[in-house]
Amino acid sequence: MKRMMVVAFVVTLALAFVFFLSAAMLELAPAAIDLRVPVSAHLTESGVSHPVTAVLLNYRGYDTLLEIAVLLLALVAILAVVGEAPVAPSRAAHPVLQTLGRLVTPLMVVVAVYLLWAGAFRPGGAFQAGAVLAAAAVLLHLVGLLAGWSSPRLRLRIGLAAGFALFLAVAAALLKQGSLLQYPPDAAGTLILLIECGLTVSLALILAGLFLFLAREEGA
Amino acid sequence: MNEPLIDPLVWLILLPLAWATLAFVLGPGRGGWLAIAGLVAQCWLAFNLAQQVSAGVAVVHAVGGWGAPLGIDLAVDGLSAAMLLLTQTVALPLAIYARSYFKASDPAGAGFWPLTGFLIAGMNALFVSADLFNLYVTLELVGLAAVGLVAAGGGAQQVAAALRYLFATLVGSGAYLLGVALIYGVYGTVSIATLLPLVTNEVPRLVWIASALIVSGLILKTALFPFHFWLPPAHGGAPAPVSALLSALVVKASFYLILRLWLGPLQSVLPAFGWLLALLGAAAIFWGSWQAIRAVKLKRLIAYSTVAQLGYLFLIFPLLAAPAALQAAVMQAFAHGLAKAGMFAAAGVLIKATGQDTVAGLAGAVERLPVTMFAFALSGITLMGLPPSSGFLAKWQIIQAALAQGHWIIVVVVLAGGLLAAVYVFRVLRLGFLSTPENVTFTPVSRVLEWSAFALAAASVLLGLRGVELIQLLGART
Amino acid sequence: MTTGFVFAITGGALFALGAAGIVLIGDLMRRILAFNLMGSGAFLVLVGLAQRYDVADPVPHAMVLTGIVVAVAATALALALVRKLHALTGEIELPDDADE
Amino acid sequence: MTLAFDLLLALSLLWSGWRTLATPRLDRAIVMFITFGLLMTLAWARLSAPDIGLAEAAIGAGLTGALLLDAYGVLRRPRKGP
Repeated sequence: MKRMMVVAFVVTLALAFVFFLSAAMLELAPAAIDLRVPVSAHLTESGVSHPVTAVLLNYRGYDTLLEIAVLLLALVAILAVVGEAPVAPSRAAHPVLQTLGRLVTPLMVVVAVYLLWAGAFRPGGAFQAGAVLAAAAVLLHLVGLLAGWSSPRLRLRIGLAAGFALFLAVAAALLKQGSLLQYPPDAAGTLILLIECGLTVSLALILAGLFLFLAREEGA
Repeated sequence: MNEPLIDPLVWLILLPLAWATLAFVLGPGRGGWLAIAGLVAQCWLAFNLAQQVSAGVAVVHAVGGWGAPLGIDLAVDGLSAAMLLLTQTVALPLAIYARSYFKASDPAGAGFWPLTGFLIAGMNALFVSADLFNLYVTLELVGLAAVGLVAAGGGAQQVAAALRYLFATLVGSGAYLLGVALIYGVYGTVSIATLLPLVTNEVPRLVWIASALIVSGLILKTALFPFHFWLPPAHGGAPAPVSALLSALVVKASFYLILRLWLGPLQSVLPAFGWLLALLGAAAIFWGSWQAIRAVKLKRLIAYSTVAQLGYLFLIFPLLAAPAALQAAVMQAFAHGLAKAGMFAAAGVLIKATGQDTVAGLAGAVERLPVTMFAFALSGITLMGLPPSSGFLAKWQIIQAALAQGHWIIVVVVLAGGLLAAVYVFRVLRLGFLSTPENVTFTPVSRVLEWSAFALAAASVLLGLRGVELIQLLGART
Repeated sequence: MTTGFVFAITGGALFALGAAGIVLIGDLMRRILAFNLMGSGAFLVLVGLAQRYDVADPVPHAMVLTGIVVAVAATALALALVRKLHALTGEIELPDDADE
Repeated sequence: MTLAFDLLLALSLLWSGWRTLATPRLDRAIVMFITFGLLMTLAWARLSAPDIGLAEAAIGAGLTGALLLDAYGVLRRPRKGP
């Protein structure tokens, strides 16, 4: 009975919220500020020609820096939570699936490299590329060609942290230009590509790690 | 204007990020000295920054050189300088404490240094950010790091507490994010400085909804009654250095953000919620104190005391017309931050020594661990608000502001809260003075632990004598 | 009604659905799903409302990309905690919180 | 015409979101959630946000879906031993 009342209360609240929110949205006047104007006005100085990449890695690159910190931090937290545990024996899948995995993986690597390169002037970039690489690793794990990871050794830890460390170092070095992450316009394209390459490797390792560090035997 | 390469504002964010990453690369449980060295430098930076702000220098840093609204601005005024100062000065003794608290192979300490580094970087970034969406990212940085610290290496109770905390913090930042999305929709910007002239007295209804979402998200993260449900298990169940960090600093971060928006871009909207927040604050004082009086476990008692002490922070909202109210809020944040860090640190010593986390198990503690019990008592003095402690100064200023505006009801709440705090503090101290039962043995505990707890507790009392500097810093709002 | 409005309103509804789910459902896996619905709802509002006159705005696009990465980080951490809780207690609901 | 498509997509999003929470079996709920992610990709395409669409497909539906299914596989098994 009490439970029913709680459910009814929450549902009513949610419906009322949606109603008022929608009504308030529909009566809205145009926004006072249109950021599309400065975004395209400074595009030539940003080092890339795709506006979203310009916002992501140049205008609001600081958000992205902190966001990579969040990702790395989540991985550290997961490692601290699961602790030491034996690695699950990788379950060998059907040979056909394994062959398929062997064939698809190089293709996914090619797609990732393309996405990374394309990010400068059209949709794509480090995140998508890293995610595709991570998906390849997950696929290899699922068909039994890649074992789950146990607690990371030094080399893997360096790989996981390298992209973020590189980004941080570039951000700090650019203080010389006058402020954090202030790219000199003529070198911006190169620096952004450098950061994106580092991020792709580390993002792939971190995203794959979110999966592979968890994919081990429970209990013990 | 600062020489950009040594701008303290930027390095307060970069430095903890750097030592957190290095500590992760070094491996589980390593990096303690690195963190302490980093925090020493950060303390110096924070003092340096506070001096600049006191001298009336406007400290703004346009990340990427673009400037708002295209880029993200970082800005420091007296309020944020004070919060930065509090964070670094509480974190440094706690880092020294934690280094001897966690044994080399302790699974609870495995991720402590990198997680703490990210936590402090997130808080520092939050205190200086002048961009609503960037603030969302810093909120997530702080929230996830705090959850990781609660869960690390723990048993079922701790993991359950961490999950409860995680959902609370995610719902909180989700509501905040939706609020920011609505603000962006209405004004086309998320920069605080750009929003300031745009949000006038006549705002669209959507801004009201956005403000309500932002404030509810943030009070959920600050654990204001009745959204405090996640705090006692998380703060009471975590290892002592983590409890201290969370209770002293993390909950203040989201409170700071409410205050920042209240005094800044949402100043024409938020004051409508003033008495509601004060009412919840008063309820928090009574409910938290009552639960602390009844608590069986020592760290539960201290965690419920945090619920109560956070209530004072919200009493100031209807009074913000007077400058004393802002001073009271910051003084209370300092008083509670130092005192609660000292108290949880002392509790960690007592638990290590007695091998149990119950209030009843403290019998004889005064005889065996006089320094630690003295630290506990000093923290207690600040929480009760006795002179000359900083807690007294904070409560005195709330009372002054309330009387000046004729709100005597707030005075009653403050005085009653002080009495209730005395009940739960003396409950612990009285047991400590009993003689040790025959069958109980005390394990010897490192001096570093005892004295770092003492330093924090003593600082909370002594700050009361140097409150003027802090008030001057706040007065320097530009 | 423009595409932007349609999806902004849908986003508001998804946010409410997810929030209600987190409050009402005890099963931790469902709560994680509900949290993701809530996040997707907020992202739709962010992009949809900014584009209510159907002109693409790259700034919220970049913000949502940031948000998606943060959401997957939070989801992975939540799943790790649920799996740890299950390994320790065999439960996938939160036990009552007791002070003993 | 496009409005009709948008409305249909919006309703599908809400329906799949609702089924994700309400369907009794967890494995179906996760599959429903992945469907939701793919529908979100369509919505991003309609909002002329191909970058988000790519990220949503790879991270939102793909990686999150894999994480959820993997967790389901573990949680379904009863715990071994005390």
